[in-house]
Formats: sequence, C-alpha cells, structure tokens
Amino acid sequence: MSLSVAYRHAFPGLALDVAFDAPGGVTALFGPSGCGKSTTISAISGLMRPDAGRIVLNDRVLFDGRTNLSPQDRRIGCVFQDARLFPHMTVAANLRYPSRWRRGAAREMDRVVELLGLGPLLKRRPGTLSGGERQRTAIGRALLSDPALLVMDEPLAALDDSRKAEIMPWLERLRDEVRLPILYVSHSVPEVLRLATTVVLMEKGRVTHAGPLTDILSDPDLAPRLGTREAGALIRARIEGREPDGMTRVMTAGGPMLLQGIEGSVGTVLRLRVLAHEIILSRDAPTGLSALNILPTTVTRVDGGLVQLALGDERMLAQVTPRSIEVLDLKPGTACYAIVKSVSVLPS
Amino acid sequence: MSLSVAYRHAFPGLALDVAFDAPGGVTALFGPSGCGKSTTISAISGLMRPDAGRIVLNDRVLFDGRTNLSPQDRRIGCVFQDARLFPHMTVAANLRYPSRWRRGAAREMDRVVELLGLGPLLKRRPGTLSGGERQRTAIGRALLSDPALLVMDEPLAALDDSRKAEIMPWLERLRDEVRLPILYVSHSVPEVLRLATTVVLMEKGRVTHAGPLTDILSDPDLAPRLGTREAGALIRARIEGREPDGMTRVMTAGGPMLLQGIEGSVGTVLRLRVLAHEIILSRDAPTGLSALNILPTTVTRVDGGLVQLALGDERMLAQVTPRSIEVLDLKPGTACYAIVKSVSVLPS
Amino acid sequence: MTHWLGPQEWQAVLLSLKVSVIATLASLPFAIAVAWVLARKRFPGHGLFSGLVHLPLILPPVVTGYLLLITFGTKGPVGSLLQPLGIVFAFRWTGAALAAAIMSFPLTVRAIRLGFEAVDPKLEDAAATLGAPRIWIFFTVTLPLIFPAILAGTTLGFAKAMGEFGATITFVSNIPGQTQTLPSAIYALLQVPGGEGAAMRLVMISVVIAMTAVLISEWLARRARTAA
Amino acid sequence: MTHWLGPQEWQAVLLSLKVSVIATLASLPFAIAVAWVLARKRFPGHGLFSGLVHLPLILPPVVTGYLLLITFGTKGPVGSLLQPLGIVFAFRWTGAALAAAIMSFPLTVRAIRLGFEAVDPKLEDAAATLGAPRIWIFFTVTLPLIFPAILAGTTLGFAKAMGEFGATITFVSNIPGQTQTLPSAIYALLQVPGGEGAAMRLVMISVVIAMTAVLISEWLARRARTAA
Amino acid sequence: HADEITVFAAASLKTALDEIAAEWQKSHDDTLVISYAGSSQLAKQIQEGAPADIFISASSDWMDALQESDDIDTATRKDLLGNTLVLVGTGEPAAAEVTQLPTLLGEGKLAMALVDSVPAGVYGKQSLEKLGMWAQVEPHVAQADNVRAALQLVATGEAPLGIVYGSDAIAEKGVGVVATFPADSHDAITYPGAVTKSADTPQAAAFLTSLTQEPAKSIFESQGFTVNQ
Ligand SMILES: Nc1ncnc2c1ncn2[C@@H]1O[C@H](COP(=O)(O)OP(=O)(O)OP(=O)(O)O)[C@@H](O)[C@H]1O
Ligand SMILES: Nc1ncnc2c1ncn2[C@@H]1O[C@H](COP(=O)(O)OP(=O)(O)OP(=O)(O)O)[C@@H](O)[C@H]1O
Ligand SMILES: [Mg+2]
Ligand SMILES: [Mg+2]
Repeated sequence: MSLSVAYRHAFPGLALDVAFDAPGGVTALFGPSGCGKSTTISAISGLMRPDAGRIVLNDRVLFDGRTNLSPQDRRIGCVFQDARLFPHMTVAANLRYPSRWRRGAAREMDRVVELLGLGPLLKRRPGTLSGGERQRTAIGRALLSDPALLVMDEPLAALDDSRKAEIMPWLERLRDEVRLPILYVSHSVPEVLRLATTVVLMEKGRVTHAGPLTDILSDPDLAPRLGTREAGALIRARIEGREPDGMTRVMTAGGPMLLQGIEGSVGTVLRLRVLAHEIILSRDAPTGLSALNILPTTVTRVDGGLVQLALGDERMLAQVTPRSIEVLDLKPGTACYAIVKSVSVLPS
Repeated sequence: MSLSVAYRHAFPGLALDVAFDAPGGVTALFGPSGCGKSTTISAISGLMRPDAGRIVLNDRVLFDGRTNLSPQDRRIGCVFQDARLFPHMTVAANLRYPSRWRRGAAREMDRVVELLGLGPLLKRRPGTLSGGERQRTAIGRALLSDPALLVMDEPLAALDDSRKAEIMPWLERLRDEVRLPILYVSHSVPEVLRLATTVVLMEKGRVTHAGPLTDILSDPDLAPRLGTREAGALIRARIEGREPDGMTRVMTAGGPMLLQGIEGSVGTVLRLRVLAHEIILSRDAPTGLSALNILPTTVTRVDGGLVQLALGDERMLAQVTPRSIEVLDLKPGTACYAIVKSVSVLPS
Repeated sequence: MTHWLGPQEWQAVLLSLKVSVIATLASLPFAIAVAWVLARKRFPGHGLFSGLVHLPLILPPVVTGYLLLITFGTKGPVGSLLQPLGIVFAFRWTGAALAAAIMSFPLTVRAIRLGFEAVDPKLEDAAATLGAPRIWIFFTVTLPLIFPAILAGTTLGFAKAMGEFGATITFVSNIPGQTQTLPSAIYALLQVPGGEGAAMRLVMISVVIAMTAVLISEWLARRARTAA
Repeated sequence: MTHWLGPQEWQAVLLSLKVSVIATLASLPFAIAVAWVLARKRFPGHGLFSGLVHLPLILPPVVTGYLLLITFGTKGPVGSLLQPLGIVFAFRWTGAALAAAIMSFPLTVRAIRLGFEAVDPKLEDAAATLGAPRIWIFFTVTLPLIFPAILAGTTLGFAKAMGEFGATITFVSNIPGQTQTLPSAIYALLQVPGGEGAAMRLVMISVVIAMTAVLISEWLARRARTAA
Repeated sequence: HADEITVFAAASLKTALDEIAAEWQKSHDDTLVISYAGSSQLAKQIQEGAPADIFISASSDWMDALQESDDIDTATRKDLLGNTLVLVGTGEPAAAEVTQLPTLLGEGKLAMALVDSVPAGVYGKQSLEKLGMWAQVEPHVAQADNVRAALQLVATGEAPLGIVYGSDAIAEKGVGVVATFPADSHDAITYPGAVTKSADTPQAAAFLTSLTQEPAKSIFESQGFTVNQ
C-alpha cells in the first residue's frame, strides 16, 4: 500500500501546503496545535475538498481536482478527535452501522467488542458514556468499517494507560497482520514510537520532515522535536536464545544483550528503543553494575548534550552533561562503552 | 484551602461512592476510563446533584443534601473534556464572558492571552478552531473566572508537548503563587507528577488510595498503578552552589549531586523526580562514567523488580532485573551505590 | 354519542379526522423534502422559494381556496390533467385533504427545517466515511435525529388541518358526508341565530381530538428524549 | 400609488402592517417565555398547557374570533375589566393586533421551542460555572444560540398575522381605517361581483410584504450562520 | 358639526352601498364608515357593544335576533331591499323552466349557499321543496359558505348550475340566468335595516331613510335589487 498526499488549501489565517508519502505501516502526523493535522485528515478522508492537489491511495486517485471521490468510495476508516457517535443509537447499533455497506469486517464484531471492552456498554446510548468509553466505541466502529486505510485523530488521548496498553497491540496487529495502513495523529510520543514506521512532522501548515521513524530518532537535529525525554534511537536485534532465568539473549550490531520479558522465537528480529537519557557512557569497561547490557561503541557526533554513537551501521543517541563530555573527552572517534539501563521492545 | 469531597450516586450501571480530601495544591484524579472522574468533577462544580454526601470547600459547605450551592456561587472554574466554548461568540468574547461577574481576574486578560498564545485567535469563532486551540481558549476562560478552585478534566490531552510545556509553568504558578488549588483529571503521568501534590486513585466508582504524591511514588505496591515506566520517587534537594561550567551543586539526604539547567538561588529546596528505571545499582563505587551522580544507599525492600532504597529518611525506587538482584545479592540491608542517570526537577 | 351528536355531525367528525390524518401523512414526505432543500441547499431563488412555501399562510384562505379551485378543479389545468388518471379533487374529501395539506404545509416545513438546521453535519460526515450512501444516511442518521422536529411539524400540521375551513369550503364546498368537515359544520351553525350551543359542542369535539394529538406527540417526544 | 390604490385600500395596507408588526413584536416575549416553559419545565399539566397553546390553530378562526368577542368585547368579562384602565380591544386596531397575535402564537411558540430544545444545556452549565446568573445566561447564551429559531418563529408569526382574517373580522369587524386589515378588505371585495380585480391587487400587495419579510429573515439567518 | 356614521352592512351589499355612500358624502359633511362582514358576525358584534349606528342585514332572522335582544330601535326597522332567486348556468346557457332543473343537472353539482344557514341557501331549499324537487336534487347540492363562492363554482364550470340572487347573477360575466324562481316559492327575500340602540347621531336615521330614495334607489336597482318603498 501507499498513500501519497499533496494538497494546498487556504484558510483565512493559514495557508496549508502539505505533501508527504506514507509508504505503509503506521504513519504518524506530528506537529503543534493548529498546524493542520486534522485538516489533512479531512482532506484525505474526503470530508473537505482542498483547493488543489492530488491524493492517491494504492493507485486509486482519491482526489486530483477533477476526480473527487466521495467519503463512501474512499474506504477510509476515521476516528475523530470528537467521537461523533450517533446519539440516537445504542453502542451496539453504532458498531453495526458500517456492516451493511462494508461487509468485510462484520464478522470481527465479537473480537472488536471484547478487545475494546465494549461488552457492558452495548445497550447504552452515547449520551451517558464517559469520554473514554465514547472514544473506544468510535475506534471499534471505524475498525468494523473494513477500511483500506485507517486515519485516527488523537484516538487514544481520552484513554487511560491500561486501556491504551490494551488497544495498542490490536493496532499493531492491524499494522502487521492485516497490513492495514494507519495514519495516526497523536501528541503522545510513546504511542507514536511504538506504532509508527513513518513520521511526518508538520508546522504551520507545512511538512518540515517526513521519513522513517528510525531516521528521525537517531538524528540529533530532529530528535529534540519529539521532546528531550523521548529522544533516542531504534536498533535492530535478533533473538538468539533463552537463559535459564527467563532472560532472552539477543544480538545487536553492537554485540549481545540480555533482555527481560521478551516473547518470540529464536531468529525473530526485534526493534529496540533505547532512550538517550537512559544510556550512560564509560571509557573503561564497567563491572559489578545492576545494568546487564554494556555495549562497546564509537562516538560519531557530539551535538550539545546529545552524543551520537555507532553500533555497527546503526546509530544511537546518548544524553550526557557537558561536564561529562569534557571529563570523558568524548568526540567523534572516541571509543567508549554504552551502559544501557533499559530498552523497550517494538516488534519489527 | 481544603476541599473535602464525599458523595454517593447511583447510575444504572455503576454505583459511585467517592470520598477524599484535597488539602491544597494540585490534586490529581487518576483512574481508568469510566471510573467516575468526570462525574466527580460535575458533583464538585455543582453541575450534578449527587444522591447524598457532603462537599466542603474552605469551610464553605457546597453540598450536603440540604444545602446545594448553585454553580455560580461555588466559584469553581471548570475546564471540560469538551471545551464547551460559546459558539456564537469570538474567542475574545468567550474570554471576557466571566469578567462581568468575576471581576477579580479581569485584569489578567492580557497575560492569559499571551501565555496561551490566543492573540491571533481573538477574533475567530470556536467553530473554526483546531482541537488544541479550543482547549486553550477554554483554559483561559476558566482562569479568567477568578475561581477559588480550578477543576480540569483532561485539559491538556488535546495539546502538543511544547504547548503543554508552556502552560505547565502557569499552572504551577497558580498552584504556588496564587495558591489556587487545582483538581486535575489526567491520564498523563508526567503531567500529574509534575503538577500534583496529592493523588487520588479511583477505580469503579471508588477511591482506592488518596495521599501525597511522594508516598505513592515510593510505594512499590502503588507505583506500578502509574505505569512501570513512570515508577520512581521524589526526593528533596537543597541548592548549595554553582559550578563554573554552569552545573548546580545540590545536597540530598543521600549526599551531594550535580544537576544541569537548574534555576534558583542557594538554599532553595527542590523536589527531584528519580525514575526507577533510570537508576543503576552497583555494589562497588563506580568510576569513569558519564553519570555524575552516584549516591551511597541501603536497600530497604525488594519487591519483584523494584528495589526500595533508603536515602536518609527518604525512599527511592530502582528497577532492576531479577538476574541483577541475584548477581548483586540485593536484599534489605544491602549497602550499594545508586547511579542516577537523570532527574527531573519540580519546584517544591 | 349518537344521541348527543346527530348522524350528520358524527359524519363530520369522522371525515375531519380522516381528512386531517391523511393530509398530514401524505404531505409529510413533501414537507420533509422541501424542508431539506431549504435547510441544506443554496441556490438562486432560495429566498423566493421559501416565500412561496409561506404563501398559504399569507394569503387569506378564501384566496387559496379559489386558486385551488381554478387549478385543481375539473376544469383547471392540473385538475383536468389528473382526471383521466382517476385523481379527482373537486367536491371530494380528497380535495378537502389537499386544501388542509396545503394550508398546513408552511407550518410543517418550518418546524422540520429547524430540525435539519440543528443537525450536526459532522455526524453525517462520519456516517459517510463508514460507507453508507447519502440516502441511507438520510434515513438512518438525519431523520431519526430530527424526529422531535418532525413530530412538532406533524402536530402543528394536524392541528391546523383540524381547524382549516376557509380554503376547504371555497375549494370543495360543503357536501355532508363528503366534504363537510367539523369546521364547516361549525361555521354553518354559527350562521343561524341560536346555533352557538350546537357549534360549541362540535368545537369541544374538535378540541378534544386535537388535544389528544398534542398529548400523544408530547409523550412521543419525551420518550425519544429519555431514550437518547 | 394612490391612483392605483384607493385611499381606503392604502389605509388597509398601512393598518395591516402596523397590526402585524405590533402583534408579532408584542407577543414575542410571551412566545419566548411559553416556549421556554414548554421546552425546559416538566410539570403536571404540561401536555394540557401545550395543547392550550395550540388551540388557536385547532379552532376555526371564526370561533376564536367569537370567543375573543365575548371575552374581550366591551361587555365581556376581561374587556369590561380592562376598559377602566384605558385598555380597549373591541373594534380597535389593538383588537386586530390581539387577534393576529393569538392566531400566530402557536406557530411562533413551536419554532422557538424547537430552538430551546436543541440548545446544548452543557453550554449553559459552563456559563454558570463562570459565575453568570441564570437570567444573564439566558440572554447572553441561550437566546443568541436560538436566534435562527426565533427568527423562524417571528417570520411565521408575521406571515400568519398578515394573512389572518377570520378571527379578526369576527372580533373587531371590518371598519375602514380602524380594523379593516388587508385580508378583511380582500374578503369584502370578494363578496361582490366584480370585486376580484381589486381583491387581487390587494392580494399582491400582501404577498409582496410578506415575501419581503421572509427574504429579510432568510438573509438574517444566513448572516448569523456564516458569522458563527 | 359633522358626525361619523358607522354602518354595519352585509358584505353582499358592498358595491351598491359604496357607490351610495360616495354620493351621500357629496352632499353631507358627515363621514360614512361602512363595515362589511357576514350578517351573523355583525349582529353578534352589535350584541357585544359594537359602535354601529346602522345595521343592514342580508336576512330577517339576524335582525329579529337583535330586536329580541333589544339592540335596535324597532321603530326604525324597515325592509329596505328585495331580491330574486335565480338558477344560473356556466357561460351563456339557454333559458329553461325551473322545473327542468333535475334534467339539466344530470350528474353535475348544483352550487348553493349553505342550505341551512346562509339566506340564499335557505331560500333556495324552500323553493326546491315547494317545487317538489328537493329530495331528487339534494344529493347533488354543493354548499358554499356564501353566494359569491357558489357563483364561482358555476363560473369556473365546476358546477354546471347554481342557485344565487338575481343581483349576483347580473354582474358575473361567467354565468347566465337559466330561470327565475317564482317569488311565491320562497319567503320574501328582504334586506332589513335599522338604527341601533347605541346610535349616537341623528344622521343615522336620515341615512337609513335615504337608502330607499334617489339616488340610492337607482343605484340599488342597477345592481339588480328591488327597492321597497
Ligand atoms: N447519565 C448516566 N447514566 C448512566 N451511566 C452514566 C451516566 N453518566 C455517566 N455514567 C457512567 O458512569 C461512569 C463514570 O463516568 P465518568 O464520565 O465519570 O467517567 P470518567 O472517569 O470521567 O471516564 P473517562 O476517563 O473515560 O472520561 C461511566 O461508566 C459512565 O458510563
Ligand atoms: N474553517 C476554517 N476557517 C478558518 N481557519 C480554519 C478553519 N478550519 C481550520 N482552521 C485553522 O486551520 C488551522 C489548522 O487546523 P487543524 O484543525 O487542522 O489543526 P490541528 O493540527 O488538528 O490542531 P490540533 O492539534 O489543535 O487539533 C488552525 O489554525 C485552524 O484555526
Ligand atoms: Mg486537530
Ligand atoms: Mg471523563
């Protein structure tokens, strides 16, 4: 699949000129409030006609000035910032609504209901639902519309972490198994990092950067845009085997690591997210630490407090105080050890 | 100030029985979707009459079955999950709306407008605002109603991180300078940690725990409720002086630390947030690391992967793999070093 | 009942009910369509069209009745076209229903139009992204959402139809059993000295019927509200 | 103009305008109040009250006029009470305005009530937390939000008032310069042979006035919509 | 000084009375104000205290009612005008006998005013009964709320025949008189007039009297009324 978006539109206060390609998987739309994310979603789903441009999904021209497919014909499932449930229908009827016209997903009903914890709500009307319950219903309804592309405008903002954690794997499955491409607007960096394969950064109606998530994460210029606490890189790792105490041995470009609570069989390739502020650097090989993973590496770049490290052909970021940079004499080419406190694992 | 809430209310599917005290500062209401947070906000602000109970703010009885003050008389500023702006008024008129009846805050207008970046929006109507712009306006309007208590229902969920980061200090100032008490519903743990002094955990219509933030953070039982990545503790630190390279020397119960980018004069007491997964433990004093802060400490409790550490009379949490617990032989009483990679600073 | 009401009066009651119910129901689809066009479409002549719909309200009923007569009468341009198809309005209860429908049309349309204008188009948008065709959305989302407005319009229309008299008698005159509705009967009674008593009896019946309709509509509206 | 319209007809035009405008404006506050009560309050007798408001629609206009005559006439129970206060409706233009107001009341109320019912009470709640008293909220939030409905109600009411005839002529008669409105003048012209031409001229004037009102209201509504 | 004379008159007299009033105005300072409506409406209004000085009814029963309720000055009551009852047909129909009515009618409708309440209808029914045709004709009768509406039904061709006043038939171009009902087949058609009890000007009686004199007499007659001396 591929989604190619290019449109221009003028609002009284803001001229939008947006262009990006979403190659598949999950594309995250990122940018400050009012930069045009929701407008982009509307243009793609056919709810707004841009002044000009061309929007193509899987070789189907959705819009190009002459052609302008109706929302019905675009097969794009939408989860809106405001849930937009039908107030006169029960939750069950809301969920069933698309099934008449989009039969493909109807049999998923039970699974979606269970997954989103909608069972006890089925007979209720949206008027009495809490904010999160409403959003869960809206997600379910969009999933059940058998979409060729799912666009979501801050879908999880109203959900608590445990509910988010429950829904995430389902979105991951959509991405990985059903290969349902998703365009995802969110302010939550962890969400985006976990889901996104491509990131589109927007600002004031323009796309300032678009590309694979990994590139953005290991780029000291772009990483801060995601928030310092979230800067970090994604590195690849292959599962090598399991230890008697349940830990998993993986191999990275920088050497072996031991991880906890990993599933997957030997040979599975994982993406490890290593946050810049969770790496400690040491010139000498340290011993006797509670941190199990110590990788030999070489500094490739020093940029403010962010040190870029080579790990084979991959890159990692470490956040280090200026004093440490001085004391440890870190500069491009310096060999050192990266003490990795913790990583989160994303399926590849 | 103090807010004391105790009420019961029966919805068809859920019986609410909520009781907690908010001693002042920022009280965070925390809990899964549908547990009754918004309902609690409604009961406090007078928009819903609970079946029974007693709600007292600063010795004023707001509700007790017989008394039931109107929302007008409660002086509670509300920011709702849905912004509830007046659609027929411009942003400016929305902001000015409370000033006729709550003169106290009217002169803050310019400051609030600037702070929330509302200047360019003043002449617009809510219909054309983006989700975040709407929420910013709603926050401004509530601030300008000169409230005795501010209640906010996921006010920042629709905002991007940089906008959040801008608004946070203002909320902190309200808490610290104006001493405006705030009741804050949010799913964002970092937000809560930064703002809250008291945390109320809710589940299925009941309060399961209420108490000072520090207690909850250093309690291995409760901390996981905030999400593992967020477990950690708050420790106190006093500013001791400044180094030539701009770093700040602070003294904690466990010894001196060097911090970067700290403001405040010598003697200021800070709260440092130390995340459990950012602490590395070592039996021997480590050297040559990029981490500058290494504190001697003693293990007080080991609970799953969380190790509670004593730092004078304060407690900290470290997240450690079972293998490391075994290898380093960590158990209550073990002396070890805590390598603190990074801390965030909250004003005291 | 038959003691208290003469057979002719009883006939008038039944006829009025029939005429009003059928006028209301038969004109409802048209009223919905016109209300939708007025609420949702912008076109040159929009205002004039809206004015035209208000016309039966503005014109004295006698004039409306006369216009109906020369248009839908057997000799009128429309009436003579319809006659071969077996559709006759002149001197028939159908004509009374037509007159009632036209007289109540502006009221029904206005109420329903207000309903359409209050519907959030974002909900219809959402339905469109779920694959539902426009017409399906109209029937499953838009119409149910404006149910209270439709109910209000129908009630207004029915009440008006029950009271309509001037246009009806001018168009289809007053033939007992065929076109003599309650208001015609009441009018006739008021034309003779001392007829007030009998007239008031019929007025009471008319009021009871229409009140019942109003009560039912209030009840339906409340039910819809509490269910939502 | 004065060539084309006799002085008496000209008088009728002006009187109709005056009566309709005043009837519409003077009844508006009452219509808003009643619509608010019907939309927002639940009380025993709510349905009956709603039915009562519909009454002028249900009753044949002649009956309404007759009831007005025996109530507000100089000998009627209300009329004789008000007379010492200098308030006289009988056979005055004020009576024509009263009749027009009462006849258009159900239409105005219905439209405005639909407006009240569509307002999101959450907005009023929000205003309350900002410290505004209920009445202030009503005037600054609720009323502006239902402006389109008020406009619709006023337009319907004005159109109805311009067309009202049966109740007016029965209540205040058809006295040139005092109670002869356009529809009454049209009626009288239609009662005699050869009066049709003159009647149609008056009908045209009536239509033009009411159409103008409809167009103005459509324009105002559009302006309000695009501003929002 | 000049007074205002308010006349409440049956609407069917409008054309003639307007002309007469204009003539009267030429030679008098007093202003004539004429309110035309249905006789029943006007009578009830007078009973309720309407400021009428003169009442001219289209039938005697409403005048009787006012006399009974003591609202008119009985001494001034006078049958002013008479009229004829005619059978009219659409366009320019051939003259025929009244008795041919059922044949002429066929399956068509006979337009009349309300046969139980509006005078023209009441007189018509009397005649048809007297002539023995009522039972036969009744199912075909379409009753309008006034004579003019009945006339219109004939003029537009909806009803081939109608029973109306001679005065109405004269002026309507779309109809022609088929036959005139015998005067003795119905009660005398009269338009009584009287000064009301509440009349506050002596000119009222004078105007009422002048209605049966020239030039009023010729005006009424040109409209098809007969004027009672
Ligand atoms: N009028 C009502 N009738 C029935 N149930 C209701 C009503 N109002 C709220 N509830 C239920 O009460 C519970 C609490 O709702 P509330 O809105 O307070 O949740 P919340 O904690 O704010 O959730 P969220 O985080 O999703 O906004 C929910 O399960 C909701 O469905
Ligand atoms: N109809 C309109 N008229 C004028 N300006 C508009 C209109 N619709 C949107 N805008 C403006 O266009 C910009 C983009 O809006 P959009 O809703 O796409 O923002 P967003 O990126 O989704 O922001 P948020 O994160 O706050 O939801 C905003 O500044 C908004 O005010
Ligand atoms: Mg948005
Ligand atoms: Mg909530």
